Amino acid sequence: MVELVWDPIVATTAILLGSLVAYIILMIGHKITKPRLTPEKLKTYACGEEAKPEETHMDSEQFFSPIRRIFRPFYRYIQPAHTGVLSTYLLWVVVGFIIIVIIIMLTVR
Amino acid sequence: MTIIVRTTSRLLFPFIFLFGVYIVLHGHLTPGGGFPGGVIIAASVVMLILAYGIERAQQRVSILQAEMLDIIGSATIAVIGILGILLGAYFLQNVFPLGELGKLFSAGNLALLYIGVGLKVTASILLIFYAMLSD
Amino acid sequence: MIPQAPILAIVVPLFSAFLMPMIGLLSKRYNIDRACDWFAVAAMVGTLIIVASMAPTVWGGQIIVYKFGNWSPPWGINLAIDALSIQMALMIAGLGTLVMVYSVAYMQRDSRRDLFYTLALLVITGMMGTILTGDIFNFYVFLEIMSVASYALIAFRRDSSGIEAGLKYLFIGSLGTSFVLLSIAMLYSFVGSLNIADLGAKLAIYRGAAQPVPTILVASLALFVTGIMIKVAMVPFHIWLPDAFTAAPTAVSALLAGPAAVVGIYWVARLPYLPFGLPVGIILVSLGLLSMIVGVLMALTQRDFKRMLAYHVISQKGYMVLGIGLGTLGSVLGAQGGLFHLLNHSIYKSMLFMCAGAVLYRTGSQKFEELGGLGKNMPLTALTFLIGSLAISGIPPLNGFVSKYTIYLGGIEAGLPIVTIIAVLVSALTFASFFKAFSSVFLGQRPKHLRDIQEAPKLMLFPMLAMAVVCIVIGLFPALGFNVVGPAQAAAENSAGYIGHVIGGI
Amino acid sequence: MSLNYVIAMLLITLGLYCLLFKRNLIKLIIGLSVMTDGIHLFLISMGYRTGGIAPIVTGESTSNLPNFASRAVDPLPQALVLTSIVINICITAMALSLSIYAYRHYGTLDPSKIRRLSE
Amino acid sequence: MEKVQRALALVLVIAVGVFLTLTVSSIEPPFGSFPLRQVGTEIETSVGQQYLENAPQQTGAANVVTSIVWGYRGYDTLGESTVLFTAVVGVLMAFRAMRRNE
Repeated sequence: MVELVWDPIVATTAILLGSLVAYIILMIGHKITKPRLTPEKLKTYACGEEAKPEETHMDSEQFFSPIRRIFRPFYRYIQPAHTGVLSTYLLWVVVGFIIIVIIIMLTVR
Repeated sequence: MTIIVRTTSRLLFPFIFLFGVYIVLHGHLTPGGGFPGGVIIAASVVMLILAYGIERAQQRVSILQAEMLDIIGSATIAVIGILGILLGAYFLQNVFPLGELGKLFSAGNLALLYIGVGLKVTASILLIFYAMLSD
Repeated sequence: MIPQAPILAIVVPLFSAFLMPMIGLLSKRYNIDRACDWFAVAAMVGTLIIVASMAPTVWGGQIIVYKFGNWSPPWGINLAIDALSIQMALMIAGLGTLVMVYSVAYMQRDSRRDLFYTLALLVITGMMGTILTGDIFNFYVFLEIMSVASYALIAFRRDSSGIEAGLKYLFIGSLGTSFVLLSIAMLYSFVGSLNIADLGAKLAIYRGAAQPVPTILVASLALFVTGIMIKVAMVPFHIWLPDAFTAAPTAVSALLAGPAAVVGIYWVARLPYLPFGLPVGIILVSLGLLSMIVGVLMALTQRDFKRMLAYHVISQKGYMVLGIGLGTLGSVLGAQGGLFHLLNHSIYKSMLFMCAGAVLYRTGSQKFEELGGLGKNMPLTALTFLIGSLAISGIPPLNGFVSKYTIYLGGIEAGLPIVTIIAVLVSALTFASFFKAFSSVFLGQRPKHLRDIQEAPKLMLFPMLAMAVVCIVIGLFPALGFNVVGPAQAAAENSAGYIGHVIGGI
Repeated sequence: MSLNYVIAMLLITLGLYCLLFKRNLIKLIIGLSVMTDGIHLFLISMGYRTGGIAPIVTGESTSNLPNFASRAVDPLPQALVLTSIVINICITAMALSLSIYAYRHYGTLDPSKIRRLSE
Repeated sequence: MEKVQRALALVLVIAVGVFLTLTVSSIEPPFGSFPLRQVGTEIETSVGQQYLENAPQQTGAANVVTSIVWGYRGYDTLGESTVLFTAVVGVLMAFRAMRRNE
């Protein structure tokens, strides 16, 4: 049934062909504009200051700040709840147990 | 430790040891068996540790000897289990004669397995104590 | 089939573990450096051969029943091996072998490696025992073997974080296993039997709505589900997992993320049919959805390489539990997708942990801030990590897509399109977080102190590349996977056949 | 109302209380043990037969096995508890040795201060 | 925060205790009626009774518990001694000396 909807060989071939087409387009573009790579172009600038490689690393916690903004309640309440305290974690287990009991009571009757 | 504790423990040691051996050997007839018996044997050595310190106890049973005892106990269980495959049809099958109910030499492989477990439990408890004390 | 194969599959790793301290003593006496390492690998290869020899018989439609000591099932203990068990056993043995090969190189700087391999083989023994057994108390015993060995393995290096993670896992895991023990005690007090097939046969009268289900059965089911879910690490119970996987040596993380994930999911797949047979679909679907969302959102903001991977383990296990839950709500595709996703996830998640371990082994750091630009130094590691991250995000030509796609179809088939929408969104977020990881570690500017980093050792690269090849092959030919997963799913549902084989004689 | 069962469950609840409220790793381990002992009590007492004898063939019951079988208590839970006790000892040994190292690294046994790994 | 958490924990522990107590106090048949078990409307006999009847002849051990521990359920006990072995290896691992074969 799955094979009817999606054929992996055809899909892979299509993906590879697509990448080939993209590469050809890139090559044509290079032909037209003739990019010149100079050492200055590879350096990192910020406000006119040259930055060291160690300083250019992006902050991995704020990497996707829009996502953090969309799910703000999660990051404000759920993430700090992972406090690292063992007693809290054991409490969560008991909470989960009670929830499971209630769900089973409701569904099994 | 004081002289009273040392003397008492030295006098008591053979009796407690013998009691543990009795419990192990009569596991298929009376309450007990390899696990409690092994713990009692180990406790007799632990009593020596309490009275005389760990060096004196390790003169009787060294760490290497305890490890070897552990391996011998495991090997006993393994060999009896595999004998069940070789002489019978299934792992851990009782292939020895059952004997008369209530006698010491009865119950086939149960008594032998309990001896193996007794060795293993003795060695294990001693190793745990040695490891925790030597550090 | 090799004669006595069912018991040999458990006894070979077990007795190898018993022998390992002696081999450690001997290798020290005679100065043979790597004796323990290669003995462990040999034991795993032997286990793999034994398990593989059982597979054709089981896929032929037979259920192998092995009676210990020749006592017939309701009184003695028996092993019962159907297609579901054999899928899991093959995964454990195969992935376990690769992880052992990896740890030969990874653990070479540690002292007392004989103890490490003893514990690793005991974890394998415990996993084999839990999935092959047909007795519920025996399941508890082998679960404890696996748990105690993994507590020790997590704390193997005895640094502060390892000890802390081991302690946390110990307390939460022991609470879970005592819940399982209480559940078994309640079952025995109610039914008076411990054999899974016997329990299933006697509890079958509650399967319809004919009889009101007594409270003790509800309590027993709830305790059992809680205990299993702690091992699977679904969301309210997941907290031990990130700590443990971050702090453990990476070979242990790979062992726990790949093979050890199997045990929990096996029991989740078994649970709706045997031994209880009560409906648990709603719990599975809701816990699965919660884990998917929380896991991926937590992973997005991590600063630590292995911790990010650990949160993705939670998220991906959510997919599996969700698929199996959809299966109990009437979608065969969902259940097949869940089991297939377990197969795929175990492969690529072990591989990703191995990549993280290779980076940690060469650079000594697992923080994103301290890494960067390693693609030039470690091209093969970067390539395998790329393949793994594309597979985990469900990009088409790789295996992750196949199973995720099957789960999406299962959601639609079960009449819950909202589930499919959430699953697709979580998949996109997974891709985002792996994009961050790949760009932080392998792309970008390279800090000065990482100039002279070399490629990972060959023994580490071999299992990683082998798993990458398997990922691509399953992605291109998904029928290979469905041939394993289809019978497994059918066997899980066929509780009457299981009971008939075990109780009614072979 | 079966008092043995209720007491066993109260022991389990007491262990759970100890796990959630105590601020010392050793006390947490004690709580775990108490909890498991409650389960053991439950297991043992469910096999009780009113006026039962120990499941060991001795004395005159050697010649009268059917009478023995109709009077002895359930031997299976006793075997299960024997297994479970040893497992509990193993967990306790593991937990104690990890706690010793936790004390060396952190200088405290308070679980709320052992929290370098979080979020 | 701390107070809220402790109050919640107290409520939950009491809830778990009440739930478990109610569960076991409704077990039928009650404490002391060992071989009888009631599943649905059927009265079943517990497996333990079979052991009592058959174990002395089948295994030859006077102690029926022993005949279960190593006879009928010997594989469990093998697992049990494996757990003991695991714990010993775990403790040796935890207290291994750093200087030994570095």
